[in-house]
Amino acid sequence: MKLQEYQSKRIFARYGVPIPAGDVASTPAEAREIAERLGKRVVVKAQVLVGGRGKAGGIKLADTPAEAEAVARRILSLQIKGLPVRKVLVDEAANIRAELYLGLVIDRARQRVVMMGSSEGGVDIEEVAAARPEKIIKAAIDPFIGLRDYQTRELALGMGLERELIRPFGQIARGLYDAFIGSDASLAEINPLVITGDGNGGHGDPPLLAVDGKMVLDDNGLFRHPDLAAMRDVDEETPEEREARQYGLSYVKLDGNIGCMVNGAGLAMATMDITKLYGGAPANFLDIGGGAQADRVAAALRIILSDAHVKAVLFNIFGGITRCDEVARGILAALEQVPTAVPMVARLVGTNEEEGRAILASAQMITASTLAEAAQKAVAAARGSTVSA
Amino acid sequence: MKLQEYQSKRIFARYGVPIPAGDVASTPAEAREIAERLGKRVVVKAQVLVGGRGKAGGIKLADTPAEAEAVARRILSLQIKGLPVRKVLVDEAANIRAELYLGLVIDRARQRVVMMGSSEGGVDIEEVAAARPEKIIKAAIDPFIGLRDYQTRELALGMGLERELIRPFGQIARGLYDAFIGSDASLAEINPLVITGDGNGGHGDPPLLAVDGKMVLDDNGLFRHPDLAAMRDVDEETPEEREARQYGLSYVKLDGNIGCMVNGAGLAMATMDITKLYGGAPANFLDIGGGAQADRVAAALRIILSDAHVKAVLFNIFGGITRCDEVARGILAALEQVPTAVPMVARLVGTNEEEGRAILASAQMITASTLAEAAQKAVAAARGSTVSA
Amino acid sequence: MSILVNKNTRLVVQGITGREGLFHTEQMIEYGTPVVAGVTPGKGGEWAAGVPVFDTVKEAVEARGANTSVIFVPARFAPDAILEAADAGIQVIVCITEGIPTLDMIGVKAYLDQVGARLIGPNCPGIITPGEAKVGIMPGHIHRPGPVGVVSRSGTLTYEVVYALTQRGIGQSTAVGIGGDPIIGTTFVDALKLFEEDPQTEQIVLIGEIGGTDEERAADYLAGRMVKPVTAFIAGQTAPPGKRMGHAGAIISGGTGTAEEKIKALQAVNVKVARHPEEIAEIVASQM
Amino acid sequence: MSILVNKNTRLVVQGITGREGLFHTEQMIEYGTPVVAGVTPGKGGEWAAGVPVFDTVKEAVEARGANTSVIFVPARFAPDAILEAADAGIQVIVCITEGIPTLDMIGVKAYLDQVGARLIGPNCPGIITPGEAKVGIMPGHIHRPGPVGVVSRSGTLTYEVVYALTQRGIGQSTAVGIGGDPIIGTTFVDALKLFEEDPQTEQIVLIGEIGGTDEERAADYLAGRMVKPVTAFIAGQTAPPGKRMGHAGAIISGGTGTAEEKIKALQAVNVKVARHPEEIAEIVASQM
Repeated sequence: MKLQEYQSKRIFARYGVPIPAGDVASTPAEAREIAERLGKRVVVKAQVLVGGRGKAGGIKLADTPAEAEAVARRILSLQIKGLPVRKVLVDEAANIRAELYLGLVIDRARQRVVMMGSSEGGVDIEEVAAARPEKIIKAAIDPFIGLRDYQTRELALGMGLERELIRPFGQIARGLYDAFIGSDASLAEINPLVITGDGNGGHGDPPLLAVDGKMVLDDNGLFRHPDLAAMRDVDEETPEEREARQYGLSYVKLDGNIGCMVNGAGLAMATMDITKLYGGAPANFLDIGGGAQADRVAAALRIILSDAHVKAVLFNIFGGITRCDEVARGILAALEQVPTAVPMVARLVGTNEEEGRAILASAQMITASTLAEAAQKAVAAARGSTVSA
Repeated sequence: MKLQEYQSKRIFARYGVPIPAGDVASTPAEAREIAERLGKRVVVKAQVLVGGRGKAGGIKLADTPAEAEAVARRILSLQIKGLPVRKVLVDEAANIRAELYLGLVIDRARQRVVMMGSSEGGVDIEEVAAARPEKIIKAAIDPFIGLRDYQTRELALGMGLERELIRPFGQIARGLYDAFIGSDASLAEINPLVITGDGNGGHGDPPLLAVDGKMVLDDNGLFRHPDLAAMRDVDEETPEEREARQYGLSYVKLDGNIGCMVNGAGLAMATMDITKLYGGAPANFLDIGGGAQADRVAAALRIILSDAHVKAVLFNIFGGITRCDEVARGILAALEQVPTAVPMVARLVGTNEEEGRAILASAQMITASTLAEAAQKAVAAARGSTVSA
Repeated sequence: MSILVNKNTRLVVQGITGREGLFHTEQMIEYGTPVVAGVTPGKGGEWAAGVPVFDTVKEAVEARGANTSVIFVPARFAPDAILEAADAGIQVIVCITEGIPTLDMIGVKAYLDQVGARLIGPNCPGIITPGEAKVGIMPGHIHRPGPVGVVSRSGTLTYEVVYALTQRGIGQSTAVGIGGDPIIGTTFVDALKLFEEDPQTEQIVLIGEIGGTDEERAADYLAGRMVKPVTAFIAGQTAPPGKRMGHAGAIISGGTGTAEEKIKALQAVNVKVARHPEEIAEIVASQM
Repeated sequence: MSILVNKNTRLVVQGITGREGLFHTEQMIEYGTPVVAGVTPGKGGEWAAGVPVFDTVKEAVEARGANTSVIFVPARFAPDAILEAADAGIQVIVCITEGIPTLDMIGVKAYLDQVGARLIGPNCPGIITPGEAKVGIMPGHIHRPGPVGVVSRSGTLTYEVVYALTQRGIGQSTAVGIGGDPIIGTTFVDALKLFEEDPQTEQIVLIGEIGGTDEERAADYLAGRMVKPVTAFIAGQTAPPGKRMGHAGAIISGGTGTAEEKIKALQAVNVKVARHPEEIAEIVASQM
């Protein structure tokens, strides 16, 4: 689950990471009030769960409350990568001397949480990693002894920080780590982590400030954090994805026109891939999971059919725990609720496959015995329906 | 640092371990008030940092507030193993069906915290360990993964607990462990852990209740726990031990008549031992520590001489970090403050030994070059002064 | 021969009295797996699916000589179940449970490495050595004994491949589902090592998917080392970046973990990569 | 030969700019110890006692090839210092610091066992190989090279014994203070193993004290195994139970850890136990 910038930064602040004074606004008027309260130059930032806000015009400075209001109005009317901007963060503009990067990720190969720091902050860290890997300093964190002070010192020195910044950097690194562990995160980033003013906090500012923040939480850990689970932003998901999640389905919308319903994530991806291999394009990833009951299957089909681009549906069920007859019943139930002319190809193999096929016999489905055959028939059906449309 | 029963139990309760309702009283009137407030049969328990309270008459039941007052008056007038009883704990009397033992210790050989449980509670666990070791079930706790639920289940089953008690036992075990770790303890014991009433909490009581509790804290961990450090009971120490602690000296009073001042704990023990080997008896253990300055040495000598039983003093200094001349200056300083006729034997070897001896030349000390010689001279001096007294 | 499980397996089922645990215990017994005990805290002394239930794994090991465990307990209790099995001396621990928090698994894996126990999964279908033991949830009847070792991050996709192999008359030495989570107990490299040492295994099928770099590390390991032919398939060529495709570990993030990279890495070390699942069986057959 | 430290030691002093660290660095250099670096966070780039100071041990290892560390930092920072040395690849870590919380040390020790680094101490005087390297706070001049290995839980008591040996003309291969805390990195058994394997060491002196069972485990280890004669002394025969005698680990608790038990255990495996420190040298001399 991705968190918005303002949510991420609030969590960081709870763990002692200094962030700019600021607040979140849903209307231009609110943005103005916040700017008035701050009484300083502010930055107004679109809160959307995609990258590239800056280039899309989603981040603007404002010298006065009136300007903040105007800027907020403009930003709140934007769509960034297809997502409407519903909130802006109005932060006190930082006095930026230099920009660093500090992040925590799960390193799957090392099976460790890894802290990464770079003196090249404020830009896409993946670009830095690709172009100048020596600029990224890493520290793998032992799960039992945790992040150690010497590791943050090594990071700070590796990043070339001045001596006076080593201690505040260490405190921020520890705060970020504690926030990561305490939230069951899978990603936590401060980018940029800003060296302020003349770098020693001469204006009463902290010498280092987390100007932008990003967190991704491990969905599997959310049961421990009801407060964080409540932060889920509906805008992160399409309505279909949200409905799918409520039914325990894994669903990702794609751009093609062949709807796929499969049991198992790997097989679902393979089914998408083979569709493409035979010249089609999958409309979605959809895993109905193991042992799916008829109602879940029906929900899955409704979601698939709600996509107007879908010109054919491909059912690929390899029965194991999942019983083919149960899936067939779910399909029939959905078709009763959502009558459709979209052609359907069914391939049911494994547990109770005979019963499943028998149930579907009434539904005028195209059948197939191998996956390759099923994919080819689905691609053909999608073309056919395109023609007949 | 040892904690009183009431302090230990309050800490346990903070970590979710059920304890009897009750409070601590310094006067019989306070005890009465607590009994009135509880409105039930109570038990009045002497709060002293030694074992064997029960046999010494330090634990009594009282059916009425008046009786509680009378009982408290009697207990508050006791001395138990030489320690005056200054406080009593007035607890609601528990409905006891059976008594268990549950404790946590540091197992030095395994280098682990070890949890021990026994169905034979309410008695000295060391006696159980000696007589019926199979009655003690142990679980070594990995420092990184901590106490696990399966370990507490294994303990409960090994102790023969009824099925319904496994879960409440597990919660208490976890609470005790969290209290132990959270307090930097070196010992935490519930003895007895009582199975109440009919064992399923039918009267609204918890099914298991920590009726007595004991904690010993790691002095080295107290810097993390100022709240716990403030619990130190002055009665734990003699005035001399307290003064010694304030000067950073390790001092333990003993029963003999030869005062010993040594640098280093092992050497101090060896010095005590050799005194005994040659027919004497050490009056104390005293380690002035490494690099002791004159004022610390002077305090050490004052403490030794404050014991009226001391008939001779043996200085055994092996200079390394500790400089013999500094020690000698401390001795002279103390002698100026506390003039004494007690004979003194000085053995100074190592760093600046010549200077040290020269400084002490004015003080009419008996000198020795080997430890054996020094001990023999001290024993003789103690005898001589006994004769002349 | 085979790897990890066989007819000498003495299986204890953790979470045997749960709905899934009970169903699959029956299935495993029906397949002929030597299931010797179950564990459900609080239900010791009962029986389930015809096997005795204990309160702890330790008791199951002591009373019934269990040497392998399969875990069906809910995600929030699964880390404890894995550690319990390891502390009881179980050497092969198969965790079917899906949804264990990643940070929990990092700690569990580090502890297992310390005590030297092997974990398969979590979030995996388990292990089957056809004709000997089925320790997991795969449909047993689609397998048959033979010379092909199968290792996969996926469940039903593996069944698909096994089914295609069996339909061509090609049996399997052992099929191992290593699981779809970011942190898993046994990686491709670990499984490849075991198959390389197993005399029964003549060919190996590796079924990967997007996310992580486990396939790339497998390719590094294979480079110039393996003597047995390896055929691979990577699912997720059409998966968009930044979206989790069902499995917690199936996500292209920061531009890494794409199917293209993995396919390239494997092809670079002479692994044949199939274009779709059924083609795997064709390639394997051509190499028999 | 010798054990643990010698002329190939390249020592880094952690906490070099503190009062104690600086004083003893000078003393160690004066003795001829190859001190190559110091570490004090925030003082990298400075010099102390004529050696370069770094911010991290890693830098000291990379820049100066340090292979051994001695730690003088305050108790609350010492666990971090030990772990830092281990993570930087230091193989022999000597921690002089007294007063580290026991629970911290349990974690530190478990981690060191995992990564395979050796710790001496904490709360110890260090190690000296006479004539080659002094890594600690013992007075160097009382030692001389020779055939006797000394291992002790104590500080000044060890000096006393070494002094008596040297006065009789008997030198030491290496003298190791393993420390007076309840949880220590290197035990008597560990040190005995090293001395047994060291060709220079012909006899061993073991100086124990009350508390714990390390001496009993040493006796178990010695039973029928050691070929070199061992002479022991146990301090604390007159210590009362339940009272901590200076060292955090020197306490008779629950009736165990008494000097009598330890002496009995050692005598049972033919270790000669001296009645007082100076007698050790007599016994050793008689066995030359």
